Amino acid sequence: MKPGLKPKHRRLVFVGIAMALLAAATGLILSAMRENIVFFYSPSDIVAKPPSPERRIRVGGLVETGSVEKPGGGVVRFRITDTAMTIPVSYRGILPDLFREGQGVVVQGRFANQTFAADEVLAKHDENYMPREVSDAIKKSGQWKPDAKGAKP
Amino acid sequence: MSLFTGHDLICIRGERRVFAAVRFSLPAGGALLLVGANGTGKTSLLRLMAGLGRPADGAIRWNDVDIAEDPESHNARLHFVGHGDAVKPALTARENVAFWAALRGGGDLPSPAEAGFAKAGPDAGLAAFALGPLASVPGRYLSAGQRRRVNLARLAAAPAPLWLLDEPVSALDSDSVARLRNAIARHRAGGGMVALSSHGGLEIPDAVTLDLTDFAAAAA
Amino acid sequence: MSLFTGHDLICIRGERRVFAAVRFSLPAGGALLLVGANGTGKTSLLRLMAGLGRPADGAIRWNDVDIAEDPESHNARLHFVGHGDAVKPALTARENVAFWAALRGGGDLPSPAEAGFAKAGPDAGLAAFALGPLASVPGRYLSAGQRRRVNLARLAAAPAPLWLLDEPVSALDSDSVARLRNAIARHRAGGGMVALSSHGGLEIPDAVTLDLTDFAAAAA
Amino acid sequence: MKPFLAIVRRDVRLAFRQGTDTLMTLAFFVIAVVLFPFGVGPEPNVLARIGGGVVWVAALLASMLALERLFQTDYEDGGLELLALAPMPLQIVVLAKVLAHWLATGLPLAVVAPMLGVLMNVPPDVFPVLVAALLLGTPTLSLIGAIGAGLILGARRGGVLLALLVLPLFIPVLVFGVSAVEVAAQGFSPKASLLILGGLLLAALALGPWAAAAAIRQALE
Amino acid sequence: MKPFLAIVRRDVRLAFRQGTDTLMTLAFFVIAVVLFPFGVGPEPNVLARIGGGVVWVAALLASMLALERLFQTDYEDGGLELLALAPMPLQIVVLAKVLAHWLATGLPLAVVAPMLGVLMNVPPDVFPVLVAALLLGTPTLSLIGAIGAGLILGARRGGVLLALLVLPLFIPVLVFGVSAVEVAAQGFSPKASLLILGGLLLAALALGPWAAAAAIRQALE
Amino acid sequence: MKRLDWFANPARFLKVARAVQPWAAGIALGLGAAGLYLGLVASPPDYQQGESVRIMYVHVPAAWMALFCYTMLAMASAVALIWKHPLADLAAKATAPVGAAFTFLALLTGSLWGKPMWGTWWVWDARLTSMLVLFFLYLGYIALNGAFDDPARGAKASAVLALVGFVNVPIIKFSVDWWNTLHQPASVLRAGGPAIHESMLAPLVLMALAFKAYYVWVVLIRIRAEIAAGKIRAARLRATGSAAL
Ligand code: HEM
Ligand SMILES: Nc1ncnc2c1ncn2[C@@H]1O[C@H](COP(=O)(O)OP(=O)(O)OP(=O)(O)O)[C@@H](O)[C@H]1O
Ligand SMILES: Nc1ncnc2c1ncn2[C@@H]1O[C@H](COP(=O)(O)OP(=O)(O)OP(=O)(O)O)[C@@H](O)[C@H]1O
Ligand SMILES: [Mg+2]
Ligand SMILES: [Mg+2]
Repeated sequence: MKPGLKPKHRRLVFVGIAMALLAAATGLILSAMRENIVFFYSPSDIVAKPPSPERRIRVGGLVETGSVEKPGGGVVRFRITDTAMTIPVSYRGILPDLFREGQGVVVQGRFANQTFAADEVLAKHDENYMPREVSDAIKKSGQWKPDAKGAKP
Repeated sequence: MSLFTGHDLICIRGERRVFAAVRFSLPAGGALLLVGANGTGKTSLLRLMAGLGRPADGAIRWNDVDIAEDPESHNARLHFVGHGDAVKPALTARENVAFWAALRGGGDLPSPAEAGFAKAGPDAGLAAFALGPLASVPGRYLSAGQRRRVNLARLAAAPAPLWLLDEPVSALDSDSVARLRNAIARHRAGGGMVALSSHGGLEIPDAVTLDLTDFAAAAA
Repeated sequence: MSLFTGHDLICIRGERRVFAAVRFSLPAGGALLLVGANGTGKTSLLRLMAGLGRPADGAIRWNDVDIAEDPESHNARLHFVGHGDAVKPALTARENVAFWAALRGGGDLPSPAEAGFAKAGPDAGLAAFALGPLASVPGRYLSAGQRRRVNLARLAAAPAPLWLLDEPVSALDSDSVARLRNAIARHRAGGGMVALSSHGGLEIPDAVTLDLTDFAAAAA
Repeated sequence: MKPFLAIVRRDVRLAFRQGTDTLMTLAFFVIAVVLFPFGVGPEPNVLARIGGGVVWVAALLASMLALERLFQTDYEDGGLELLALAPMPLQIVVLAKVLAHWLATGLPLAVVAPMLGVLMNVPPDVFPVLVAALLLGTPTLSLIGAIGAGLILGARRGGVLLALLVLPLFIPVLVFGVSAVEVAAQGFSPKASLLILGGLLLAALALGPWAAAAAIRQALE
Repeated sequence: MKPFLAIVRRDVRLAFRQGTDTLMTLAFFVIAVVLFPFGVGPEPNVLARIGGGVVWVAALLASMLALERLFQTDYEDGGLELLALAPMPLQIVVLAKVLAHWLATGLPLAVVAPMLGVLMNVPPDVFPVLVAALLLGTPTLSLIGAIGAGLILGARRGGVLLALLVLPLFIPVLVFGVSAVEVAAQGFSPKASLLILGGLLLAALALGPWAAAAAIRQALE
Repeated sequence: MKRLDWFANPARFLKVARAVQPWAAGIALGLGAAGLYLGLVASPPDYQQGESVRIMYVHVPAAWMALFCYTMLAMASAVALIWKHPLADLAAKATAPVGAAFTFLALLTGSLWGKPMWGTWWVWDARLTSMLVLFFLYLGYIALNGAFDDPARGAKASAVLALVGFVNVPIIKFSVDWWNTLHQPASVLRAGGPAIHESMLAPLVLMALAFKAYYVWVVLIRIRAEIAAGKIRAARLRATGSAAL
């Protein structure tokens, strides 16, 4: 390239350029992260901008406590919330073991008539593992703080 | 004056030692003729000299600097002519030569060998190997010997002090061999060096001969 | 006795006449040496003789029958050695030779040339070009000259009366050239014919020389 | 017969010695199928809907990729000239090479197809039909592909264009191959589609070697 | 700079003069997309659902096919040695060849993509996003592919091996390329996906030429 | 330095290998048995997952091994490319299939676990996808390594690939933090200490150590086999080579 440069310096120039490119790449990707890459949408997104009913989408949130009802015929109704907004969901099928109130879930299906008709319900799981006695003990001692991380959209 | 040397060279190919303890020394204006039976490592040695491979041991130096230290400067000072002719079927003979000349910066490298040719450039290269009438013929239509001449035309199109030629006369007719002999003589007169392998057919006045058959034993 | 002839041959390549009015006649035991500057059509003529191309005019005959009439019988009686060596990198030298021998029916063709070799088969082929020690080496590891010898080994592995050799000595060391000269002599002694192109380096006793440079003018 | 078998044996040996040949075709097949869920999203019912089609398209692309080199290496190293000069009709040579190629790539594709069917939610009871369809279809692809492989040898513009014309010839195989699977999935008999695939195979056997031999001959001239 | 342009100019000229690369890539792209309606049936809503993904998968396979020969012909005719011996860093040579390759194949792909979008019922208002995503994504594919093209030089089986090596590395481009189109089709802003595609491109620019140069160097040794 | 010389006399390495191998085998079997007993029998069920949590004792160590093996592969490849020591080539070549097997095991146990827990075998989230890419990278490495007639070429080409593929490792590790994945975030190596109760952490750690020892054991066996094969190749080439000249 530049015949004037010594080989060592030339190599340094190249490494410098590569570093600059990598830094720019990291910058772009990080700023994209702030743009909120979605594996799923939050109830607030859905309420703010209802998608077309033909589109199959994913919505993630916490199962609102006390909202689960089973009217029979394998149908389940519940509401999911991101604490700001809440949308009702109806589903027919087998629920994963981890599905319970207060737990994070991701539902897939279509949003029409202000109800989310799910054809698939996925349960999220947080990073805590402990025997049942321990969790009971912690709950009893009042130190239990349900980790909302698993449900953060 | 420049000096191109190698010492204690060991070459390993396909997990086998091809030669060992090879040394050479090539002064400005000098010629080195590599001979030896098939498979004794002529091609391998020329590739080491070009920096296309690294010797398993030993070092190759230009003016006492290892060529591996600054490969680009070494590239700038050499021409390599191998078994492949690097002639693109879709480009004309002239386009082929012009591309390789442009790649080397169009001959504006200061070089002791430059004096050997009146002027450089693709047309000078074509002329040196009597390719003028074929200049606009696509590579696809060239015969084996014509392709080889297009490959050799690079030598005259963009001067460089060190020529590494692997069996350059194969496929050449006698007129072309004479032209090559001429080109080498002019190159050397201008201070250029040449290392070439050959199974005969090209006499180079006062060339140093290196018979690689002698070094095969050392390798085993 | 067989006779291989061609007359009034015109060859057109890339919309250009390469030569015209070429004729040749090759009796059993005869040799035809094609010479001429690069691009005069040596390779082209050998390919016409093999039936790989058709002449634009004229005819090539074996015992007065046009070879185009029964290409398979013509194939069965010839060996062609071209610029490409047809050596598979993944097969050993012996496997390479054995395959080409098997393809020709393993030498059970009745042929006048058979007498020339004590016995045929891949090992005889390898032996004829001193490839015994390389028999189990994969093609990938062979040097240019070694590959060429593997290609030539076909000649001895499966006899055929007509040999068409395009610059067979290129890349061969002097020992191998001597072996090829021997093989040709034995082949001819057994009544075989050979047509070959060369830029020198291989003397064939009482060969008829055909200088294609003379026919280029007729073509223009 | 002996030279025919010699070619088949050599080509199969090359394919296996080069070890990874068969493996890589399979790997491509698997990866191409797996790419689809990335592209179209992972809805199980959509996947099931397009599953048979995707497996077929992937098999088609995989066998096409592998075909590209069917004559290429022989052409480049001068071996194709020698094969053309063998004392047997060039059509037979082509047939031997196609057979070897199919043994090394098409057959394994058909064998692993059910596994990919599982990935794509294809119902297990149609697996026999899927395999049968692939067994009938892949040799046809190899035979048609051989024509294209011959045409692109030393390709200039013309050859490539003709090779592109060959690709559309794959479409009938694709259509009936997929329809065999779909019909079976719906519980009907796939016999009609399979018969048509068999017919296509016979037609390709009759015409493919001729056309491929002609293509090779023009490349060598 | 002059030698860099010389390489770009030569490679673009070769691509257009031989006609093979550009035409072949485009034709493969079109045919691969057109095959889908045959494979999965012509239901408009299924097609629309998978349209963006299929266009991306086809573009990816097409540019991969063209990549195989990026260094191959130069390697075979001895030109790659001469390029490696040019008085400039091998990385720059790689960059020039990749640029030429992209101009001859990636750019045309992006240009014709909307036409195929029409075929696959992709809503017309996302065409600009589709083209932008392809313009950002295809150079990344070329850069990553160059590494694979360098690695397979001299390997026993080129095309399929290349697919096996580079397809996994293509997956991020595919994922974000498709997500840009899908998100846009749902009426949200595709900015995040496009930014990531841009980031991937810069990262590939920083690393690709190095790795490809290393691959070429070991192939020539 | 020189491939041939080293092959001719890798005595020092072989001595170390022979000494280490039984220990590695013993540790792998011993800790593995203990870990399995604790994990499958003695440890309590989880407060949410119940008995299904026992898959963790295979899934998590296998996933860690997948990443660990790739890191070793990349390191060995870097050493092989820079210092050209043949042992590094062999170590890389021996590591690849082991890593591929562990990756496959992690994928398999992960999906088996995902069905009851999440309600699906598979989703295309960042963690699962990048892990699948890792598996393909291993396969690509193995294929490329074997795709050349000259083993030295295969080693070099695949070393370049291993280094390029290494960018995937941090992506796998941090995918759960960077993206909204269905997969959970880290439980063990996290800020604020492990979020796993000691009774469950103990078998997990035992199994992880057993897997590591198993890796050492298998890789040593494979390297020794490669050395033997290399010696045979070299002897054959010497026998034919010297006469060939
Ligand atoms: C096919 C599906 C799955 C794949 C490919 C997968 C992959 C991985 C990988 C690569 C790691 C190592 C991460 C690291 O070292 O930081 C990991 C760790 C882990 N996985 Fe999975 N996983 C899958 C399914 C699951 C499921 C269903 C669960 C439980 C509900 C689970 C629970 C865990 C846990 C607890 C860890 C340990 C986290 C830590 O390092 O602290 N995984 N998984
Ligand atoms: N494939 C081709 N297409 C068109 N023209 C060609 C082709 N190959 C060769 N030619 C032309 O035909 C002529 C004869 O070529 P041929 O290869 O027969 O020459 P030759 O005598 O063998 O030369 P050489 O000594 O260089 O090998 C040449 O002028 C060449 O330009
Ligand atoms: N790519 C390769 N891989 C492994 N070994 C090789 C390779 N190429 C050549 N060899 C071996 O290296 C040795 C030297 O080969 P080289 O090509 O240098 O010989 P040469 O002297 O040029 O022979 P020739 O006169 O036949 O051209 C040969 O014994 C050959 O078997
Ligand atoms: Mg040589
Ligand atoms: Mg010729």
